Amino acid sequence: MTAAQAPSSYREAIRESIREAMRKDDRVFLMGEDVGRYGGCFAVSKGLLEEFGPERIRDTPMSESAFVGAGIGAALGGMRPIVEIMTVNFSLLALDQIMNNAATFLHMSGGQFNVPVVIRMATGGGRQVAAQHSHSLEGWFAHIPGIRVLAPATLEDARGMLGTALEDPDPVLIFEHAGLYNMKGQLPADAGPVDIERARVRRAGSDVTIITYGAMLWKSLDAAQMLAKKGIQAEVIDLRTLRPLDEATFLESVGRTHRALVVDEGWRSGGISAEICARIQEKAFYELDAPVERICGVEVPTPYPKHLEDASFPQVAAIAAAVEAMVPAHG
Amino acid sequence: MTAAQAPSSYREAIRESIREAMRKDDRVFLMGEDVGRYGGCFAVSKGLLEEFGPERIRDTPMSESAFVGAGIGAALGGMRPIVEIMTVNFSLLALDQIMNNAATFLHMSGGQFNVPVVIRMATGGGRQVAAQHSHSLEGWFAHIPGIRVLAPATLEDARGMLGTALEDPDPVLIFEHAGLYNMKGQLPADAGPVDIERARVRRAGSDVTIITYGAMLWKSLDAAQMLAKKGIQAEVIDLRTLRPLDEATFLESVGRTHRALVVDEGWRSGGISAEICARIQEKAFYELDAPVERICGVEVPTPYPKHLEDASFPQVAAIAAAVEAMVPAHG
Amino acid sequence: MSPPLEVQSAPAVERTHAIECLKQMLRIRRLEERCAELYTAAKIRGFLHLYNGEEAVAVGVVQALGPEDGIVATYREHGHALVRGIPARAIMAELYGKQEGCSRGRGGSMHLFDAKTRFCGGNAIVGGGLPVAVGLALADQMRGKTTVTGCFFGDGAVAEGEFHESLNLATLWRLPVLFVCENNLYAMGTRLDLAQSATDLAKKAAAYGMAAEAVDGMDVFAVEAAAQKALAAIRAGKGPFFLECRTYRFRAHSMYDPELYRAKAEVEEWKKRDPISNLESSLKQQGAILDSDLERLERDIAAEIDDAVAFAEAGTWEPVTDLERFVYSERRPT
Amino acid sequence: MSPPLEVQSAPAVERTHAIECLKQMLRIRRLEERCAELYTAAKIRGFLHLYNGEEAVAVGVVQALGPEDGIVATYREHGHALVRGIPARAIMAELYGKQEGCSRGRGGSMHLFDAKTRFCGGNAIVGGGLPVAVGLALADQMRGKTTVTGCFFGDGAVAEGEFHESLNLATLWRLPVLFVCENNLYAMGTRLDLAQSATDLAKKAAAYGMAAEAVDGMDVFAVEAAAQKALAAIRAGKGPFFLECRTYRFRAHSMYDPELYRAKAEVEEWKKRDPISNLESSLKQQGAILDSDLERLERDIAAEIDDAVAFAEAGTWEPVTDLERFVYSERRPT
Ligand SMILES: Cc1ncc(C[n+]2csc(CCOP(=O)(O)OP(=O)(O)O)c2C)c(N)n1
Ligand SMILES: Cc1ncc(C[n+]2csc(CCOP(=O)(O)OP(=O)(O)O)c2C)c(N)n1
Ligand SMILES: [Mg+2]
Ligand SMILES: [Mg+2]
Repeated sequence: MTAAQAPSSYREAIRESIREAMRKDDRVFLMGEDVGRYGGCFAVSKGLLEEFGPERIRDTPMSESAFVGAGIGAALGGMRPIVEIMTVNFSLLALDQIMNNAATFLHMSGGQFNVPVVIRMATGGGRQVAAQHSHSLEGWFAHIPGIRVLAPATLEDARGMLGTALEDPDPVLIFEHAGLYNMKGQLPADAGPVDIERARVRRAGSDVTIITYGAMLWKSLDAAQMLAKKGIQAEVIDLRTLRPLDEATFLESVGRTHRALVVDEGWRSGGISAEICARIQEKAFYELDAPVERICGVEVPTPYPKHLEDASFPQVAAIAAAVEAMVPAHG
Repeated sequence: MTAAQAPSSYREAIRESIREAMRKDDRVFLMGEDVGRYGGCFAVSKGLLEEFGPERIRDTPMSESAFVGAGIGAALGGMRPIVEIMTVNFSLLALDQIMNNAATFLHMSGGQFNVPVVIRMATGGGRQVAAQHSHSLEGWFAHIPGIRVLAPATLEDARGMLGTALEDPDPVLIFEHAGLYNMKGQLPADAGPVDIERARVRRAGSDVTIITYGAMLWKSLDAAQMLAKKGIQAEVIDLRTLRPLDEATFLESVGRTHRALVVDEGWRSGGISAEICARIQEKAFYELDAPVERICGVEVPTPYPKHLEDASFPQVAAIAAAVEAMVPAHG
Repeated sequence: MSPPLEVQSAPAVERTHAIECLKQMLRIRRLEERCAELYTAAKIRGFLHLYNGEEAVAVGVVQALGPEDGIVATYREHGHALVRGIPARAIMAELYGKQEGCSRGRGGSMHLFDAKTRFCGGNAIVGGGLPVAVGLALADQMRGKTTVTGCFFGDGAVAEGEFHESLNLATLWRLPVLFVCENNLYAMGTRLDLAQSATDLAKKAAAYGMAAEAVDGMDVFAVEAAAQKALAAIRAGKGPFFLECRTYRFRAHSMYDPELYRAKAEVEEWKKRDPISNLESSLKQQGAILDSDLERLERDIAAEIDDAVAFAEAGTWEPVTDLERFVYSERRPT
Repeated sequence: MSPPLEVQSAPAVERTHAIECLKQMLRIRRLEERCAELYTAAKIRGFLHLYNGEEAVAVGVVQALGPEDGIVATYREHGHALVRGIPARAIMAELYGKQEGCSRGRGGSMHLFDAKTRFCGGNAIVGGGLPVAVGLALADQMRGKTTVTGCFFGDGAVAEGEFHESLNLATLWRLPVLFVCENNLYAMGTRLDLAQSATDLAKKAAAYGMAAEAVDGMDVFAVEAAAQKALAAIRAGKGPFFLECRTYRFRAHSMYDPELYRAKAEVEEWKKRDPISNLESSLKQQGAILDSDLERLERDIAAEIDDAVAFAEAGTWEPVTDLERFVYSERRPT
């Protein structure tokens, strides 16, 4: 770490990015349930109401469809809205607006109406909030042509992705993992926008490629560390952007390691993990020494008790074990 | 065809299955937009209002969330509702009810409350109805644990799946392809329930396995016929049930043919096609002589003009060409 | 169901303006009659929803809007687009799916778009346009403009959750939206009283604290006067306004509809209130228009439509290689 | 915002019934106070939403329901479950996540379920329970029963589209639903007047043509009387009824809430209207209850809760091998 680094957290990094965007461009505003007076359900926007006032930090009624649609309309009208949906669990109520309006207007209008809206929401489980509050549905959104889907896993990305997203002429969805908000770390004082085009190799390795994103990045890195003690060098790739997928980065890696494991908190069948498996076998089939494996969420509505919840999500030991089973005997 | 066969259509087959179910069990009723007086937006329920009356053939207001949720509640209350959502395009408005209520109640309640609701809807494109009306989202629903997802492609299945679904203690979604309603054929006079557990080999072949469902079955069979003229024998599998997937049937086939092509009208990235690729390479990797390929919908909001719409969906020639490129030179 | 309103007394209307209104309604009517023929001839495909009988609503409201105002419409929007100033040529080419169409041919009948006139689309998800209209108005409000967004939707949309959420949000934030409910008594085959527990839709809107009024949607001047009053209130900062226009569609819901759900006699009864023939007779009676004027009008309109059809016929197909354009914007930040 | 109602005159209440009401409210209060402690002790995890201050609503309404009636509740449903007759043991074990819990431990605080008492769940999607309640009532109606579904939700839910769709459908079909709006003036940190353009919620419901009434939710007898009246009307076939109970939550929204959005003084003002201490004083004043009675009551309740906690502590974890049970039903057609 250099001297120019300052302590921060995932939550604060996002808050800073909102603050910076709002200072820089008065077309930017934040709207969502409890973003103002309450300070945001995850305290992301705490303090912003005081700085920017209720015109630009807008508490909305509980009307996911209306305020997401209003964000789309405001973007058409020349603003640069940041719409916060508290969590992905409630995004289903706004999915029609995202799918049928945000994602289609540009194409349906023959290129006339682009929709520069940014929609942020928390995703993921692991906090014992049970079946209706633990979804990981970013893979669904990654199925929709016309939108971009981002998933910051690091402080740097939490800080930098929003600014880049706001420059984008098209709808961008940002999935912040609820389990990461408290993650602490250091950020350069001048941290700013980051690219949203490329995946990133978070750990170099030669024996196997682990492909993941969001909170699972950290479990994968922990597993890689365990594996290193056993002499297995796992390369860990953070996808960062789920749509469009940067396949070049993971295909290149698999070309070197010849083995791949996808780690995804979402349900297995029909998850984003399936797409990654499909792409690798389609485009690097002859590089593969073994099938691409997946460690995913177990296909159950998430149970409340910790031991069952833990069992329903990918854990470090399971990731490490899966890699060990894939990689030939080593010493 | 035996003498006991009678002419029918996909539409009539479904109508007959509803009629039979309603005659047999007075807990069964049909509810949805325009199912009664209008006769159903695809004329599926034409005539049923006259036979069963407005109590059991219920026209609803345009309130997808409320009437789908009401179907869930009515199922909890001991009825056997058939809820019709006009098309999958509007199902997004009811997705919260399906995901967070229908699919979770049994698990969240520790096994106490099962939800025997059947939800039918039309899916698919190909009728020049443009970007908001041409979705194929059954793959999304196939991601949800707790529900079953059916996709009848034949008259027999259109006739038989509903009855079986109504016997099921859990939520079943049936996706009827809008392009098939006019399909004509013969049905045995005593046609009735069919199994909903297994995929079916619709054409035997030894060179390649084409895995598909719904309207794409017919394009795949046409392609197989073209290929046969060139000496390539394609086996064509109709998945029939998208959740849970009957992987045994397609894995067995791939074990014989060593090559597989998935044909899916839905968008490619993150579609159900990806899951099938993933499963095959996971479980039959060493059987594969080539990567599993996909022919899918192009990732664009569906355009209106016929030439562009055609270009955005899988077509017979493209399916045949993909197979030809996969299968080694033949004579 | 509430009884149709008495024809409201409209402010004295200038003769030239009256004729202009007649002309606009006739342009819609004749254009759509041609559309129906072209549909039968398979030149137009997909869904086609005609507006016959309801022309007074689009003409009355759209004429009252200013050039900077925005419009969000439904799949039944040919009339609105035409009155708004999208050339008949561009509309017809769109219905043909030609790239000279106002949406480059990609949208078709249900998705007419035009940036120049802030025509933000026909929307084919019932209720789906309302939140977008609220957002457009929010942008205008935040940018300090006095523009208004005109948002059209049918009686069926009133049952959708998005109606409720949008009306509440617009009223809560006092946004400049003119909500225009085209109450034609049916949502496809579902009669209003089979869809709504309370059928007085203006009253429903008033329950949000929004200014609301019902008007005879078969009388173009009544609609126009009400729209002008509403727009003045909105521009004065009084928040959104709900205008229920009581009207009727003379033809089927779409080209597929066998109309099992309503009696022929009911349709005939309403046809007596045809906004076009009634205005014609009234103008003729008052001597404001002669048969020869009318003939000329019809000839001009026929010429315009012939020209539009010729334009559409001569139009070109977007190359298939362009299919994937406009999924994302072509100009991206560097 | 509308001013709190004057305490309504309730029908003369029997002494034993009054004491029973007090006891039920106290059971909820004490149970939840213990929950808060257990949350701090990390015995209970996830989200925990307490009902302190609102007990009169659950007690007044649930007592008025019959044994065959159904209930659909929210994530703030401990009180409803307890009064409905789910044993404190089963509730506490559920909050611990033990398989002896009323949902086998799988649901936790937000998802108490009990088939025996037709308690169809706490639902954690705001507004998500309303359509389900409508459907339950539809089933009852179609099966010729005279049972009613009691559906609880907060003021926040009123802004959701599902509220609108459900109220319309229930009224249109005259379904036996008692909609109970627990208006505690806030949805998390959003005050009613910042969420609703019109804050008189009962009036909003009346706009659907539904019978509707607002009642002092801090007065258990007023709530009970209103619920009884409403239920009688519903059972007589008059369709659904909307009961707005004006109440207040004394504690945070959930265990994570720093309560930045409201003044301490406002909370203190409302605490003067505590339904429990007010009923206690009134009963004492009237000599209907002695300090010793009260002490015994508290002792009994403490014992019940101690027992519940001991039961939960002694409860067992469902084996991990059972994780995938109950995704689908175990008995399937053959
Ligand atoms: C959300 C949704 N549900 C269903 C449909 C199918 N549909 C198209 S138009 C229509 C009726 C709409 O009626 P109304 O709003 O009164 O408009 P009108 O057609 O009478 O102008 C229906 C049910 C749809 N497009 N969107
Ligand atoms: C659809 C949806 N959006 C957002 C949330 C997050 N959330 C949980 S409770 C709540 C406030 C609900 O307020 P209200 O309905 O008044 O009930 P109260 O908590 O006051 O009892 C919010 C916003 C949710 N659970 N569901
Ligand atoms: Mg209508
Ligand atoms: Mg509240």
